[in-house]
Amino acid sequence: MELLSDQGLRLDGRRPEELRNIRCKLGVFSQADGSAYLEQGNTKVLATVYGPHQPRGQSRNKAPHDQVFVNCQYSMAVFSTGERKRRPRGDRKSQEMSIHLRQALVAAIRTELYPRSQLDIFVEVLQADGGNYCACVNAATLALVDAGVGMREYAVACSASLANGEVALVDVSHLEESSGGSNLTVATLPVSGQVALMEMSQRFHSDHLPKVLERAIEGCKDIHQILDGAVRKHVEETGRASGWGQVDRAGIAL
Amino acid sequence: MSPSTSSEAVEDQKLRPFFCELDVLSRPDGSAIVSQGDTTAIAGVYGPIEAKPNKTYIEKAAIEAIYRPKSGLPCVPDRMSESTLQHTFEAAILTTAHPRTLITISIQEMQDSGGLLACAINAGCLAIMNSGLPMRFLVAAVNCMIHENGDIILDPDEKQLKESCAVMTFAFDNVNKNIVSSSTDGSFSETQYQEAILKCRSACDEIFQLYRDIVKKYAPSMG
Amino acid sequence: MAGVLLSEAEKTFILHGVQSDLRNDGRSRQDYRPIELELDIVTHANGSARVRLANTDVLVGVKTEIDVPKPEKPEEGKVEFFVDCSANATPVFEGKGGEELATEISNFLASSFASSMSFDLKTLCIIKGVQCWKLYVDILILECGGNLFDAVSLAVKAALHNTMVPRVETVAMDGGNVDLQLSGDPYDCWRLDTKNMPCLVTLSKIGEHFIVDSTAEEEECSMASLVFSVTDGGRLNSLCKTSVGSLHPHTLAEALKVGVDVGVRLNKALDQALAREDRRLEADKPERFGFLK
Amino acid sequence: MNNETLVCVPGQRLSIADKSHLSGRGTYERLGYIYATLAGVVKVVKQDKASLIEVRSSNEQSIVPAPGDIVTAKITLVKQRFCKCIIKCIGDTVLSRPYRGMLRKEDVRATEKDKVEMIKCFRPGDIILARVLPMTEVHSYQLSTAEDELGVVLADSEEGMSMVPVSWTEMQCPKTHIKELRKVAKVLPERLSTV
Amino acid sequence: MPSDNRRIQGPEVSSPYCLFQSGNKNVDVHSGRSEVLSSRKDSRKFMEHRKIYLKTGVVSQAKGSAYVEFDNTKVICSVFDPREIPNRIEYSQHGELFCVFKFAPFSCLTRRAHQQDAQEKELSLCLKRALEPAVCRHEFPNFQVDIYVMVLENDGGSLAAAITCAGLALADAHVPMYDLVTAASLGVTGDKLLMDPVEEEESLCQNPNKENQNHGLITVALMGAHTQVTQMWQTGSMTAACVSDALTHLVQICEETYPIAQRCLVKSVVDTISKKAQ
Amino acid sequence: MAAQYKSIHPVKYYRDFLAQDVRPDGRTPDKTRTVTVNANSISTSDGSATVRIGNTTVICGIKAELGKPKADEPESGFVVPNVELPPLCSPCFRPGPPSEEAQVMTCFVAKATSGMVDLKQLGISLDNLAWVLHIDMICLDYDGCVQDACVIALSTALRTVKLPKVDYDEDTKTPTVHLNQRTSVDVKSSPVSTSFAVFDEEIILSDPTAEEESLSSARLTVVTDGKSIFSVHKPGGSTLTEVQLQDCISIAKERANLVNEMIRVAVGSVKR
Repeated sequence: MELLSDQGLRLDGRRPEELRNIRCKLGVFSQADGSAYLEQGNTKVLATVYGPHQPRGQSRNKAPHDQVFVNCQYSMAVFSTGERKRRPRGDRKSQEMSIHLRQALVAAIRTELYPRSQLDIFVEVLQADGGNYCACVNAATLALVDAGVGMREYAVACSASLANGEVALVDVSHLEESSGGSNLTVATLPVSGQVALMEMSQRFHSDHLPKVLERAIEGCKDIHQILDGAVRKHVEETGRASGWGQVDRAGIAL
Repeated sequence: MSPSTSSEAVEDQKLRPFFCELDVLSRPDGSAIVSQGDTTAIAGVYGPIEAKPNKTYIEKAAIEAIYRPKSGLPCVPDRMSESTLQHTFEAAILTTAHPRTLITISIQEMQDSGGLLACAINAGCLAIMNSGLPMRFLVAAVNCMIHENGDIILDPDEKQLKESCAVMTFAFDNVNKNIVSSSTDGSFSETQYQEAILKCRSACDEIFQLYRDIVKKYAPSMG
Repeated sequence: MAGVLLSEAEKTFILHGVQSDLRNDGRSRQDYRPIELELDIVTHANGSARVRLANTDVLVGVKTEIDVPKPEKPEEGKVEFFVDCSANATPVFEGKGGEELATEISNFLASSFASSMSFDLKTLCIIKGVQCWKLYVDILILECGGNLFDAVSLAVKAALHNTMVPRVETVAMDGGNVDLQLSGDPYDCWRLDTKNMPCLVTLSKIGEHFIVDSTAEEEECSMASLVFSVTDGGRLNSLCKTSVGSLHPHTLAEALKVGVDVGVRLNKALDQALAREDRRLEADKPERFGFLK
Repeated sequence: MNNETLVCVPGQRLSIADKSHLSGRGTYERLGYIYATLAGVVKVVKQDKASLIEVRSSNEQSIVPAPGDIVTAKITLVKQRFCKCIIKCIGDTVLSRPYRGMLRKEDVRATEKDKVEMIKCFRPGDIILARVLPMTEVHSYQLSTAEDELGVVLADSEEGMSMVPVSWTEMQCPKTHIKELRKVAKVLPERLSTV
Repeated sequence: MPSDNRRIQGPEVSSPYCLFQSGNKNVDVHSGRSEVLSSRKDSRKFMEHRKIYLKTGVVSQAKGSAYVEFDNTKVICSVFDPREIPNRIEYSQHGELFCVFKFAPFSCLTRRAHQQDAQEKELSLCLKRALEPAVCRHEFPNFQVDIYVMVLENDGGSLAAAITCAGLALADAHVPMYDLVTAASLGVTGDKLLMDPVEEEESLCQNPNKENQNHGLITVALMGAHTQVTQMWQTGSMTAACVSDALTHLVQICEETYPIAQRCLVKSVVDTISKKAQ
Repeated sequence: MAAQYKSIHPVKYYRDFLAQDVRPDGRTPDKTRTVTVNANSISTSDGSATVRIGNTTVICGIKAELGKPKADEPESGFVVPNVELPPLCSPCFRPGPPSEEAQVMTCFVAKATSGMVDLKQLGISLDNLAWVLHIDMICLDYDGCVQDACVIALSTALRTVKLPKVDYDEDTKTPTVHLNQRTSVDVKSSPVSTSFAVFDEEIILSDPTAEEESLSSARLTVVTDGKSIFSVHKPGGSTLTEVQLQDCISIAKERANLVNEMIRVAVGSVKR
């Protein structure tokens, strides 16, 4: 399948350097210390943060004495994919995702601020349409901000791939992911320009790699702008009073 | 390293050629590979190490045997071999010398063409010797079968086993030559059983002699 | 849910509130908290619904699959309820922590829908003894703010209402081999009959009174709670005591009346809300809110 | 069996609860009456003004150690600061499922607490009598031997012989006459007959 | 599904032979209905419970145990000393009950798997909830009492039998209890109520044949001395009036079986005392 | 008070008794416990038996099902024996997959009883259909020698099995079962297992209880029908001389004859 038409448009009509539509909201849940919901195209992700709190269960022994123990869990709703998943978590892919998530977030969190404690970050993919990892990192960052956890800066992730052997595409959708070609996922700290995690699904020719990487990092910077805007708006709004009110649509009243 | 051999000819009353090498693995505290004919097993001994709280005995070491089949996961019959191995080694090792610890003996099947349990016991015993753990006695195991015509054949190979009506494995200690373990398959009479014990006992002397040769050979390197 | 710790004084305060029919959030004993409902928000599912009952948040997706019927029930399709307690709700649910609660809810749902009068599995049959539809009703619990059972059942009924089962045609049938053909039009679907499907009502006994829709704090104070599965017509499909504590038979009989009464009203309210939501979705490009609202 | 033995089962109403009838072990009070919680025999214990209604279980009761109980325990592990043990009996009740216990250095003796050396007080395998302290951790009982009657009651020497106490800090092997150090319990005559 | 390498395995697929019966191939569940509506196969009255046989102290290794027979329904239960609750750090005021309800593989018409299935998990929970109110749980904080129930043969009413059995086993283990628990089940089909239905009647009660017909099963557990319902579990579909009617009948039957349980326990106490006296 | 001493020093407690040549339960070292056999106790199974050896109780139920034969043995059926040691039988077991001990026991019982049924008589249609006998032995009370009880229960239960007649239609590939025409399974041998425990490396205790098993230094199980021996299983432990072995074998043979007679009576008493 051609990933890029002659007109230079992608399968979903985007230009190569164009991100999917990102919509997000902070503070969707009230019981968690921090929570966020993020849509990146059709990929929809929820993230919650609990803590920092006293280490619980088995992580009591794992918790280091000089920094916070960051505990991540990646989970997918069984109906999130085209084919129904048998288990929401516990499979190899999910466990790998949890570890990668942790790596990217630990780089951004000021772990030294909360020694001998634990921070739980749970992400739940409600709908998967490519770039699940990126959406999760971005949502988790927002949830951390919402929880008021001290961070060096945002951790932002973005993916990129190569079309027609030359053009780098940013923010790869599921259709593009599955129609061959290699994908590059990168989690960055965009302000300082550091890369926290980089992963490739297949090999890239070394000539193409810098180009693709650059496109992904550019994407991260763009996403950073969007997230930052959302955070500012949220902070403004929470200044006003809010409750669980606002029941205007389809509310059931007994 | 040249392997030690027994007689070349495989006759009914002779054991198959016995090869052995010690110190074949670098990670365990003691290890041995033993092949009897084509049957080969490799054994490694770890320990004594700290035992998990629920497996600790106050007055003795806990012995754990792990048996790994050639391929796949261990299944029900393998658990039975494992239990025989564990209790045999538990009798052989002087467990009271290392109280509250755990000693693990891991045995990997390499090839089974008859008499694997005997081969595994012998490999395990040599590996324990190699690890330098104090022992009550040595054990040597011999496999034999009862042919359809009633003959008793020592250490049969795969081909001979097809004509067997019963297979037995015995392990003896080297102090009193008493029976440490006995494991049988198929049906037989009491006299056949006694005859088999006698034959295997005399054959085990040969194995103890081989043990001695091996130790002699490795003695300089063991320091 | 998430580690509610109440002192004795706080418990007494809640108890007194219930006694004087003025609970600490201003409701009376038989009032529900506001409920938000949105249909069709998961595109990968054949039907979906999200229900937010104050702080309790439940997302349900229904997926259909073609399967072989059970040999002892060749004329019936299959339904499977799967509950996933997401760690998002409370860290206790991390890993396998929520499994016990999940099995309790899914088992109760299964027995609530077991009667053929509520959900006739024969409608899911494609070819008797050969092929049938299997419905996976997957429930994702995202936040627990009390009264989980009721919220889950509302979401399940709404999602089943929203479910579109594709029409299939059987083509060749020679030598026992069956070829199924899905209709070419993705909108050529039929809907399930949800009229007699039940809703769950949980009654919690605090002091001498029963209350509906208890908050997490109130659940802590409750000595005994009962879950009723009530249909539109006021029939009981299932009933179970779900907490520690025992009840006198008279109290139980009284609770029965209250439960059925509330259940009928809840079903009515849900039906109205579903109709409203259906009208909204029929519009040209209905807005999807999801969690952005 | 004599006629005075009154057998009861859980939930059985035993008597009215008032000033002269008090609810004792194995019973509870509900709405002005005393009921049994155990299957066993009713015992009425006369106190100065009232009678205490108790139920004695016909067999070993299912109990867990409570603070203040005297327990019999076996030492499993001796460390510098504490030793671990498993509790085998609570009072006279033999447990079929033992519980874990811990004895800290500070609780070994009542005097000169800071001079205690654990290894000079206990060895793995020793049988001790100890008192249960209030629970601080969920799964481990804190024990104390800081009383004259508490400490090691049975110990084997290196030879495997049962040793005889010779002083409050020493026990002697009857075979080799080697003395070993222990925190010895002053066994009361009545207890002596029990173990 | 990963294969179970801890058991000896048969072929991957094997099916019960009852499915391929000759003759009446589709056994109609409703065929027996008209018969049931007039009289029951075992010639019991509609409100009559089957004969109950109770025995305590059947498992020598357990702290307490009991065996219950409702004619062909046979249930055994054992109870063990309190033990530490695994993976628990918080201090809990009340001890817990850990119930496992299991059908033996050969106990039902079709073979049951070795692993606990969803139904068994549900019944375990029901059992736990039925027993909790009766046990003085504050007497063993932070600990759990293990209760294992195995149904050896299921001919209806296995949950009720299990609750009665477990209640007795707890008392036999000398776990402090507020009261004994007895339970009974009842089947509803149309306007007929069947006390203590057998397996065949149970399956009849689960399948309605006409619209708007009451059908289903109810199990009630009762603490007899205080007339407190500790568990009520209903399935099927019926009107509230029908449920409360059934409740009245069930409470009455539970009250009738209560003395049987008491007698059984008294006998076991007397036996132990006289054995000790010897 | 004896209970406390026993709890603290079980080995010494036993030594004191055995010095008087008697065991705590009143038996002499070579005495076995009473065996009771009850056939066909479970009506939902195709064959069943309950066996008690002293306190030890094992219930065995056989469920027959239909399955496809293995490709390399197209004419044979299956016998699937499994021993279960559920947590209810002893405080030593936890719920979950079978413990190591249960697996070893399953394997032992399977080996000891492997010759009892000719698998070929369980075949129905070549390569298409065969009987699968699921034999589940559940221990209800674990007080030593569970494997012996399992073998006896299996042997008894197998003799009560009545399989219905099955016709297999090759064309439609469907079997038809005739429930009222039933035949017994032909059982070829009658093995009986007897276990021994070695205490303090010298005293042999016949038919040990669970406590004696746990204190023993070695264990031995002999499976015989009174004439032939099917297994002499001694998995390690302290050593035995041949004379000691022979003594055990003769005790086992004597007991086998006795038990087989009991099985015959129990099976015979089942109403037909």
